[in-house]
Amino acid sequence: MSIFLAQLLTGLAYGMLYFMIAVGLTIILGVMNVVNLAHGTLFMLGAYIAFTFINDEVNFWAALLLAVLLTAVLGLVLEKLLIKRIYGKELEQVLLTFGLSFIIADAIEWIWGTEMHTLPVPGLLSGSLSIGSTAFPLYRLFVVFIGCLLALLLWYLETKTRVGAIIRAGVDDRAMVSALGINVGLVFTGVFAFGAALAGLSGVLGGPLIGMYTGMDSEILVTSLIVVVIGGLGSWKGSFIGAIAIGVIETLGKVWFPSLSMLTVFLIMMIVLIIRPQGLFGREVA
Amino acid sequence: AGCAQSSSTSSGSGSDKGEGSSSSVKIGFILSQTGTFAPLSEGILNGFQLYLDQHNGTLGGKKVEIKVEDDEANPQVALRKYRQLVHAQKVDLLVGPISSAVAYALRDEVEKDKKVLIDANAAGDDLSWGKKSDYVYRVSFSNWQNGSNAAKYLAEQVGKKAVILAPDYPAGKEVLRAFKAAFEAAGGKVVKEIYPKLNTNDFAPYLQEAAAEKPDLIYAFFAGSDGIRFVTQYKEFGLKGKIPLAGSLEFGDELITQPTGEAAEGIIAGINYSPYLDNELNKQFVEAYKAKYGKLPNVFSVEGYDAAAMLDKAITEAGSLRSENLIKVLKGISFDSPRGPIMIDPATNNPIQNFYISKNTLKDGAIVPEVIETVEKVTMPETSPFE
Amino acid sequence: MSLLRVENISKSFKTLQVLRDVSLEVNPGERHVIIGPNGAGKTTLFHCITNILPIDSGAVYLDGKEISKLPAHHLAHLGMSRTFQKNNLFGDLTVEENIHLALAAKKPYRYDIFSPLISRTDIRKETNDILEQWEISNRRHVKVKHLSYGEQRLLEVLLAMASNPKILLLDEPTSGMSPAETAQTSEMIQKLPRSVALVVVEHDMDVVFAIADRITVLHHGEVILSGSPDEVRNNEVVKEIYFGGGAKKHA
Amino acid sequence: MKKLLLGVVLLIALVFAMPLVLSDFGINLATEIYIMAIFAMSLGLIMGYAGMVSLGHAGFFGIGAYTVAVIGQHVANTYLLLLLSVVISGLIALVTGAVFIRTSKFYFLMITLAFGQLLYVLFWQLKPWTGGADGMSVSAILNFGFGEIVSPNGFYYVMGIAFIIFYILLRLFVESPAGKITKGIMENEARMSALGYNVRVYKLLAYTLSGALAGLAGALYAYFNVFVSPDLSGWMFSGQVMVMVIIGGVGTLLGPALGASVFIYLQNFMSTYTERWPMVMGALLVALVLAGKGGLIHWLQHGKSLFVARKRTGEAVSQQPVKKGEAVH
Amino acid sequence: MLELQDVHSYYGTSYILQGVTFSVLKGKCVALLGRNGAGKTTTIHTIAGLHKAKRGSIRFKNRPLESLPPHQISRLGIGLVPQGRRIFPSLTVKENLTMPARKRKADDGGINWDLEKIYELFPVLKERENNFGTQLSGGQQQMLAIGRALMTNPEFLLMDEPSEGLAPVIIDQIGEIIVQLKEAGLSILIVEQNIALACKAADEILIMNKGKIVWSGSPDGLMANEGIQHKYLGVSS
Ligand SMILES: Nc1ncnc2c1ncn2[C@@H]1O[C@H](COP(=O)(O)OP(=O)(O)OP(=O)(O)O)[C@@H](O)[C@H]1O
Ligand SMILES: Nc1ncnc2c1ncn2[C@@H]1O[C@H](COP(=O)(O)OP(=O)(O)OP(=O)(O)O)[C@@H](O)[C@H]1O
Ligand SMILES: [Mg+2]
Ligand SMILES: [Mg+2]
Repeated sequence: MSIFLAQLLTGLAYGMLYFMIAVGLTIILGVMNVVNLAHGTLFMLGAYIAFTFINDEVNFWAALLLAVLLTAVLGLVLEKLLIKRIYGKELEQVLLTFGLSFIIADAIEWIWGTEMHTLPVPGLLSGSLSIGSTAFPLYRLFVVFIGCLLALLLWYLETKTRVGAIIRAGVDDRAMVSALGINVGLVFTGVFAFGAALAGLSGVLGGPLIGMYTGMDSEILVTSLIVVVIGGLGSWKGSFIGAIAIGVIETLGKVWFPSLSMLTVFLIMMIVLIIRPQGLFGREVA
Repeated sequence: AGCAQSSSTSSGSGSDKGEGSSSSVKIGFILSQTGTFAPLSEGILNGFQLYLDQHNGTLGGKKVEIKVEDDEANPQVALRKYRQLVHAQKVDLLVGPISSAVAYALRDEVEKDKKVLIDANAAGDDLSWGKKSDYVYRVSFSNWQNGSNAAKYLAEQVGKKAVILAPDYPAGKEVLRAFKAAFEAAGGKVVKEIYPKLNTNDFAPYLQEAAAEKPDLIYAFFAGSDGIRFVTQYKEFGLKGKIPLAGSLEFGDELITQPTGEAAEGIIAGINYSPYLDNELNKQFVEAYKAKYGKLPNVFSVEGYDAAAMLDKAITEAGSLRSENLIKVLKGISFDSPRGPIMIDPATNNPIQNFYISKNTLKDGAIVPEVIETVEKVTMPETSPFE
Repeated sequence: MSLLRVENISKSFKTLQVLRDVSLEVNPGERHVIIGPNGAGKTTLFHCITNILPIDSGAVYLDGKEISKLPAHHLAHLGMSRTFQKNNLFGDLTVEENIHLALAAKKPYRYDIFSPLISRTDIRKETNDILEQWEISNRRHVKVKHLSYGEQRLLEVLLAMASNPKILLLDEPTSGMSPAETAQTSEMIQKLPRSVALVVVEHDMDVVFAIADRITVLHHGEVILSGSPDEVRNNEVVKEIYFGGGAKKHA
Repeated sequence: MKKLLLGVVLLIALVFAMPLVLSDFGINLATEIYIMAIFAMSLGLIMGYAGMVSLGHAGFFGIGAYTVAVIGQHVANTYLLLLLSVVISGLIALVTGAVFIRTSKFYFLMITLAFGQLLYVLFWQLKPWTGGADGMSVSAILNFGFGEIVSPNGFYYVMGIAFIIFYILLRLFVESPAGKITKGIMENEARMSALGYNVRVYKLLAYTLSGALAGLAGALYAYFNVFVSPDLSGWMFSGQVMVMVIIGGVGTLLGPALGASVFIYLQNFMSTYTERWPMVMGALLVALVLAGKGGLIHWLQHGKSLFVARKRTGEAVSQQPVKKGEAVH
Repeated sequence: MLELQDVHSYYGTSYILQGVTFSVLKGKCVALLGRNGAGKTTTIHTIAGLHKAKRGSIRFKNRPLESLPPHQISRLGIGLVPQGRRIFPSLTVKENLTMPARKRKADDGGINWDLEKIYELFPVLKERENNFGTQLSGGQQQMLAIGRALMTNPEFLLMDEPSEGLAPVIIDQIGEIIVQLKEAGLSILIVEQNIALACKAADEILIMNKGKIVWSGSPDGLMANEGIQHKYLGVSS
């Protein structure tokens, strides 16, 4: 029993990690309708930036802040220079962001080399909680906490501010929104930068768990895409619930159907889409 | 400082005049420079280049020109790159791949084209058994060697009841089957085998499952980022210090112990190389490597270094670049390596080499694999014992 | 026997009931106009008849055959065709290609995957006939998205007509048209052969009274009146809920 | 029709002229490019003419390749093996497509990704038959009844001719009623169904054709490469072929073929010149998007139209349609 | 208040506005009539900044608008009710209204539009406030589009065919609303196909044909001039 509970908790924490990884993409893809294939690379970049600062004896939290800031700035620049030219053109987005991910990933390899690294768990959180006979690392509880915080933040932005509505309207009909007196360009730039910052943030927070290595970007990307799709485009709530579901099912699946573990997430996605072609919480397309 | 190096000619100018003339040798590398295998490729290239630097950019007295191609760890791409190197660039011989799948794909082609391939990393057992080729010589090690060497020591000194883990792919299965056979032959018992998928982010459920068996030890084979995560999470979930962890040579290698740091302490690994090995050649090698690249060499750097050393000797002895002459010399060739004496076993085309049972200890903040025992001349059986 | 029979259909969106027991009969060749305030449920009624929206209860019969559960593409083959309130065309294709697509729907070779569509003489001829009949031959190679609004509305009707339907449902064919185009369209609708029955939703009273044989008034999802144009024109309730002062000139 | 004929003649001339200028290796690469071009055209068909963007198309390629590799151990007849590849991959496309076409756009992309991954894992796990992750050698030998084809030139002509044949077949499909109707469905599905078309039948038809053709490309590839491994069905490969289609030009047939040749060529040679090839490749992709003509084939067409326009006297260059920055409907 | 001086504009190479000049005075309503494709919407878009003029000057309260982006033009106090409504399908009715909401800037005693006032004006919108924009009937969407423009509390309203698809009784209402708005101090430029409505609401009528203003005068003048009606508006007697 206790081992089952421990695994449930593990799954929950893992799901939250999924949510954190995917949340930036959820916003950019689901809400802004931009396919950002560079998401995984921005994730990776966040981790590497923090790594550099931490190696220079900067405190973990300060490094986190700096990494988030820098990825946000990069997101801002990318949007201003490139992304803004291709709103609404999905295939161009695929090509452009794919190209960007190549460039950024290779730059990372150039700057930081090919060796693998990890980020240290910040001292405060390096202990573990003992639950019955097993131990549960504090840092994972912290990830759960941050995941919830992010969800809360998104909920606030969506319901208590106009930003959510502006973005959705901007995707529907950009020109009309600007004719109503809203600087859509600015909002979109901001949102893209926010999405990039979230990618960077999850990179730093995921660093101690996943590590950093060449080629990780595509794994992160696929994972995030799956989370977004299962949840349903345009619904971060869907991503939240979808991510947790994946985390729990995958964790239990590792124990119950070990031979399927290569496929678990794909199977979950397939089943969800067969039953609900627009994802769990996706809006039906008009 | 520790940048990847350029892939162009190794030294000076004028190496391209007189192509195919016997005064120079063109070597094609097929490596995985992008993706998870990138650090391995970098190590191999660095080691090879270092050897060239130390020998005037020559092997067997011939100026060396190297061409490096990225196979993206994909046999299909590798085959295309192979054709390019052999048919368009007309390389004399090949040093290659990281991935065993790529090695198996190349194997038929080199047979057909009669090109010598020095296998600098791919560890698939069958390359020495069922798919052995006269044109493929492994300078690194095989999965069988990696899995079996520490088993006897572990069964006798650590415990009889083991849970074993490895990723669910051919190398993982091959290492564990070798371990299991040797471990049980030495009186141990494997009570559970666990195969997580390759690139598992979260080992927690597996660790919980393994711990539930209450084994005397856990033996694992995880390379790359999987290895780092496994070792870190082993500690995080409170298993470190509770159940002894042992593993294949990866667990004693810089590539993993450096990033994991203290979490890797106490792991017993059967390694074939460490920068701390106490021999003269190694000391020189480590010095030179550090001077050139600003970091410690790892097992892959040595593979590259040895590939060059072996070719140097082979070309000298063969006195020609013709494959027929080279393969005569390569069979049974022996040379000294920073990891100890090496001899290519003519029965398997696989190196006979020493392995070292070592325990990771923390010294001045760095993990050092302290050698406990040397297993001399680990030799692959001539045919597969598993059929 | 009536051609189209709508029997007591109801439709709700969640808690909002949009159609309540709506019944309707259309005879062959009849010009039947449906009017009613905005949001009365006219478009919804069209969607329900053509099974774009599933109905909650009731039934729809065409030629005595129940069609309420048939997929949209079957209806076209049974002789029912419609236009949409919002233009619903193939913007990136030319006028000619739009008409080709509409015509091919009933051709036996519509599943052919080898011989080029434009090598079919019948479809070329029929397309030419349509283009000439409506005097738009000079626009045949223009991409539809570059047509003016009025021309697009016209094409919308032509596509629906192309399959030679027995009954044609038009949803606000003249909305957004200038008086000139409206008059033309109204004329065109009147010129349609009597072999086609029409059900038209329209807010322009000139058009309504010019074409209607019979008018049904829908209000809050209910039929409040169905009768001759004169009956409707003089009905006090209709005046109040629908015509307002704007209908003075018709009254 | 005349245009098709002219195009085909040009293609034939190209295929037969190339060996005159190419080195041995060039011929080899061109052979591979023909196969990839067939594959890219098969994906281009559903992407550009049916609006279905698949990220699992390598799945069918893998099915075709493994059919030749696995069944080819017992069956020697080339015709039979090719037929089997087409039939098996077509059938699988038919069955899975019936489910997948319920989803649209991005969801379709992702469900096909899962499909490709499923096959990838299948080939990986069925080690006794497929050799697992280590892959397997192909023992079947290409023989159309005129003797075994083993020489690079032999392969070159076989694949070149296959490419032309399938280009013609696809061209015919695109111009056929079914092809035109499928394109109409891509533009406006609801309207097509109101016009009386059974929309799902056409989508499924296109998907099945495309899957079968991808399977055939895979089968040819197995003969050519004499080695197959699960990577043939991996999403990376699916992604690559998708990139080929996009850089070549969506909505055309030769575009994807052109994209395939450029992509393969770059992939092959870029790493020779620079270790930083991913960066160069990335920059090229970004530049292509910024240049904003939507695919290489349009550059060719643009070049051609400039040329033609210059030759015509006095006439103004044809009006470019104005592109509105509208969101997709 | 609003002044257009010799405005020319193009779509690609097609020459649409061919020198448009007119002005709208404060508190007045001007109606722009003309056939389909005459260039009315283009005029509106050019003022709102959604389409850039090639040549000519557009001034609002003596400030040039030509080089401003649409959102800044809107913020100067110009509201838009576009042709075809352009309701945001991903927003609910309520969000469609609150998203662009802005407080009134000018302190001229005019109405300060807010959600409540809009609901008062169009009660049906309140009933549907949680429906998505495009789940409304055509006419309801038109009301929403008007409400949405009012929520930006403009001083000047551009209305492009506000009566399209509305029932006669509602068209009457729209006419009354326009009069009300005018009384509240708004200036209005309205494009219409419904001549009756235009004449009822407007102080001045402009007729556009092929990108040029070909006639201007009072509503009564237009009503009296059947020739003009027939020639440019295609009204048959
Ligand atoms: N998908 C939907 N979800 C919820 N409510 C809807 C939906 N579609 C329509 N409605 C509501 O149903 C009612 C009837 O709408 P319908 O479009 O049928 O009206 P209509 O009679 O065609 O009006 P109009 O003349 O303005 O076009 C309206 O109140 C509308 O808000
Ligand atoms: N995006 C565009 N690209 C090319 N031509 C266009 C575009 N938009 C409009 N046009 C053309 O410009 C001309 C004027 O269009 P506009 O929309 O201004 O007319 P309008 O007077 O508003 O007509 P309506 O009464 O039909 O709304 C028309 O001939 C139209 O075809
Ligand atoms: Mg309606
Ligand atoms: Mg207009």
